[in-house]
Amino acid sequence: MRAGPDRRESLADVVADIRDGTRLALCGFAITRNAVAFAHELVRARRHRLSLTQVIGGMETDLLVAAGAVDDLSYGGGSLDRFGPLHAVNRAAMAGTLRLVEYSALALTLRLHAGALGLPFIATRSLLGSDLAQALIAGGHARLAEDPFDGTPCLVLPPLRTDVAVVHVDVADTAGNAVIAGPTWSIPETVRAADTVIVLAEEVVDVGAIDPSHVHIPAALVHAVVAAPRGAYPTAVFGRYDYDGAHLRRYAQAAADAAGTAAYLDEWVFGTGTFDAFLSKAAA
Amino acid sequence: MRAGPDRRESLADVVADIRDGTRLALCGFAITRNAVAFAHELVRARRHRLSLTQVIGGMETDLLVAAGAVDDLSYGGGSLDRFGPLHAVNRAAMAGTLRLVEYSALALTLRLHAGALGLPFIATRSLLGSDLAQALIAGGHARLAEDPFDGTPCLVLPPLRTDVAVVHVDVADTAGNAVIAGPTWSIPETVRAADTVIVLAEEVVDVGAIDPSHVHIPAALVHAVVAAPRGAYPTAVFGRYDYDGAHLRRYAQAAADAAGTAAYLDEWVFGTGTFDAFLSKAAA
Amino acid sequence: MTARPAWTRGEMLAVAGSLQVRDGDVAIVGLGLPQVAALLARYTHAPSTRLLLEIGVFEPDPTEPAMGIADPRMWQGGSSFGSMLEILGVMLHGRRVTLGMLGALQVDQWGSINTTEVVAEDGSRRRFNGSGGGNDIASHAARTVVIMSHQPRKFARVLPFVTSPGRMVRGRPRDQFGLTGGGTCAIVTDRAVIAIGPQGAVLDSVHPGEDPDAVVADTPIPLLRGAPAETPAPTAEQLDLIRSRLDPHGWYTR
Amino acid sequence: MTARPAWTRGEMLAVAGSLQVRDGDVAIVGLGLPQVAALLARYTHAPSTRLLLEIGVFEPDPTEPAMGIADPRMWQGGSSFGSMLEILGVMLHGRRVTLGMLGALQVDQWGSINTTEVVAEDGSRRRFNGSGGGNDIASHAARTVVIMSHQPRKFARVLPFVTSPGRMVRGRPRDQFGLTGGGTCAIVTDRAVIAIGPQGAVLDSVHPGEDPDAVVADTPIPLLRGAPAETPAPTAEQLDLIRSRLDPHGWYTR
Repeated sequence: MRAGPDRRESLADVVADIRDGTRLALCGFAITRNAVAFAHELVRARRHRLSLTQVIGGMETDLLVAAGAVDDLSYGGGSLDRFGPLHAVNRAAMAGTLRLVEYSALALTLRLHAGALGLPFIATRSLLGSDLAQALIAGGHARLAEDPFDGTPCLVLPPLRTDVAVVHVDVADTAGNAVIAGPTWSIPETVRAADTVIVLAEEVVDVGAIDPSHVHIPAALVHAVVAAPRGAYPTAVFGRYDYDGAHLRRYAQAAADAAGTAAYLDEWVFGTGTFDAFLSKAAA
Repeated sequence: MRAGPDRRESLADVVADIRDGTRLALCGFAITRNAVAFAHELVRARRHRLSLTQVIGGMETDLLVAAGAVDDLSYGGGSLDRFGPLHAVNRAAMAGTLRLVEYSALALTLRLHAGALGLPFIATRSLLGSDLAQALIAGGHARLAEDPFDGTPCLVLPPLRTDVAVVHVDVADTAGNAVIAGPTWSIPETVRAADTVIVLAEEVVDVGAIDPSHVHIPAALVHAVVAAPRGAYPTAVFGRYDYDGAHLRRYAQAAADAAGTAAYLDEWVFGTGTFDAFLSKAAA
Repeated sequence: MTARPAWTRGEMLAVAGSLQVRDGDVAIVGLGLPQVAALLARYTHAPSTRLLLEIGVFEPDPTEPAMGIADPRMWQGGSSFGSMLEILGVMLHGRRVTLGMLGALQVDQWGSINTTEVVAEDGSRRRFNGSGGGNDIASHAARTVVIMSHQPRKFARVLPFVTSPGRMVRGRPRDQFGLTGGGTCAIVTDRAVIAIGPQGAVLDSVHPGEDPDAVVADTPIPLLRGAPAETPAPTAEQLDLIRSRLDPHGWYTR
Repeated sequence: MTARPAWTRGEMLAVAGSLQVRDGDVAIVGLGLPQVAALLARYTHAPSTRLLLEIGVFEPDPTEPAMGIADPRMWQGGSSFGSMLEILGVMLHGRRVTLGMLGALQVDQWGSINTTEVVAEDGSRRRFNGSGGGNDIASHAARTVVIMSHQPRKFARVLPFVTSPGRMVRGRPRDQFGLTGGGTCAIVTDRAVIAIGPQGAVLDSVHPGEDPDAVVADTPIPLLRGAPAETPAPTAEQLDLIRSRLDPHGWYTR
């Protein structure tokens, strides 16, 4: 095995490369494996007009929307599980400052899958008859069609690609081969549908240290590897650390109104300055 | 973790359940990971009129066709790599005793993927302009279509499902969770597109012995687990045993004409009676 | 006078929900009470039920209560881990799922589900969590069971938003839309079990101590009262499982 | 009189093929000489080439010669292992592959490839291995290079079977069919390099010691002779790599 290119970068460097208006995809799911370190850095860099795609929204999603970084969000729903809804997302959508494009979880995953595979489009029997389908068709994001072989009705969706996908993994080698423990929800499709993939890893190891049969994200797709130990805190990483229920509850309570949200961002994101400082403050 | 159902069966039992006319999918690729033990048993059981699907044909394919077990074969091509072509397949196709439906490797994989996912159909830009497409369209296996979003031409394929898929894996637990080392080509799509999955395994282990993050075929899809150590011989199993070049060459030479093929089957399949006896004879 | 029951409304709901599970079901369950009900079924009358979680877990066997689908506690003991495309795609869209169990913000008389937004009496809208895998499950599972608390505002003749289709949508049978699953077959609440059949909603059973007429009065959708049975009361075994193992903190059932 | 060259025709073919690889290419290679040529490029002028094998291997780094794509020797040192859908789907159909290198039974003047069946002079047909990933590679790679021995019967104005499309098919430019890749840009043989451009086949270079007119005479397709260059002769380094590492038994190059 060859050493492969060294794709390690700092969090600051990868965030510096993300411009206003970027089509960004995130890979967290509710209260698990959120790229919180990345979201904090992006909020501090005051990026705007992001077009966000995420199959199931979570804390990272809500933080970016809370900070006013996001113009539109394509998602399949989201929450903080029992800790609460995505208050910032819901409030911005109601206020009209966030354009929501809503799918079922599978339908959005299929759009990303089609984007990943370069399929011209993809057909499904999800969403049929629902108001989700009505809204997607009205927005040009889906069409009713007939199965060309048996004439039955179905829904066709265009492929979806994004500029950058950010994913928090367990282990990555310096070339970008990445491993995820536990379930992977729509991470495979989300990263494969992006032009640029940024991997945040609990552990960064040498090339050769990962069994090539266990790789979830091949290095050929990865553009940057960022060491981010505990970078998903306060969300959980399976087998490594639990979510911090007290902090999630604190966030969910703060995010219930605009003033509380601003105060949370001031105290915990802007006020900490770095993710390490955030971790220290949260542990205090 | 619960013990899970015990799905272990003997090779004779699983073959007894396969009837004439079964839509069978195989998972070998040229000279690697062929279910040779299964193919031998099926030949000895004198099954007929099988409808075979295999993304890349190999020795198992040629053996079944050589024995007259197969009426039609949907494949994306195949060979014994440098040891030779699939003589029996080519000869039967030329003689008209085997109906061939030919795809590219990706196009057939996509049909199986659509079958696995229950998609109404799947669209691709492979095959366009080729005589493969012409033949598939004429046979009702594909249609030209327009991308409903941008009007560009593409090919649409119906989903493909089979009755039974047989796959040779490295390790399976008694419930059917199975692991494959090395590349997996179209095995994931082939097994997921089958109503019944039969796993032949080099090693059968207790439930709990396999890391659930490393499972390639979940037990929920599997109907039978058969212990088949060296069951892919004379083809290779990555990390376990090499192909036997001398035996593959012997087969390829014998299969070059009908008489040699019959003699090979008599000596090595019918004459051995069991796969263990075949292995002993081959090792002698 | 009725004696104070020996169980909570939430416990009754979990038990009534669990009775909808048939042994051998391949079941996808949503966040919350559906998780408790499905696990309860597996530990009692339906031991060969295979549970799936949309996040990518096959056959979890959790030993601790979880805060939702994304809580790794819920994945413990999983037979294998995979992707959402594996669960919602191969298993569900591929028609291998016999039962979906979902929560709901609101339902209509055909079992269509709203989890997207509600409209208050003053016309203001309030957004909720959206579909997740809910629409997919209701679209493709052979049977879908809705599990929710029994509040009049949770029933609506016309939903403000149809997130997930029931047996009829916009006055048309679901199969006319191309949907593959059977649709909602039951709405299980903490007061009753409402069956959804070809003729619409039927009061199938009321829970011990409930008056059918009172239930109908608090269910503002077309609902055939008929002669409902009494839902079997929770057994000591069921209550013990809920209290000692499935929901010891009472997050869902108290 | 020409001095006997210090290399075989197969070695010359491998070297000429390798020169088609540009540093940074993401390349899918077929069985046989394409494997040797691509690895040779990576070990010489194109070290950052990323190789992919349709069977599901990323960036193999084999230390032994292999009998084909399905020979596990060819997968050794792979950076990661995945599926065919990952290689031919995500990487290739998803337009991330810049170069495909394929063998051919026959080609036409637009670089279309036949690997399915040939028709003998007596009209009898003979079947070969079919497409495998060949059609997919020729359909979607930004550039496709054909590598084959130079025999007149391997060139045909009208192929008996178009397995994989070239720059034009049935008289129409490939993009009219919806194909995404650029199509065949070169046919590299053991005598010459034939470029396929908008005007068709052009004799781009002849290998050392070859007479352009003789090459044209043995290439029965429309072929613009022009003033071909001489293909660079194999270097000592290239020959040493082929003989000591890539093809020590001479399976492909002797």
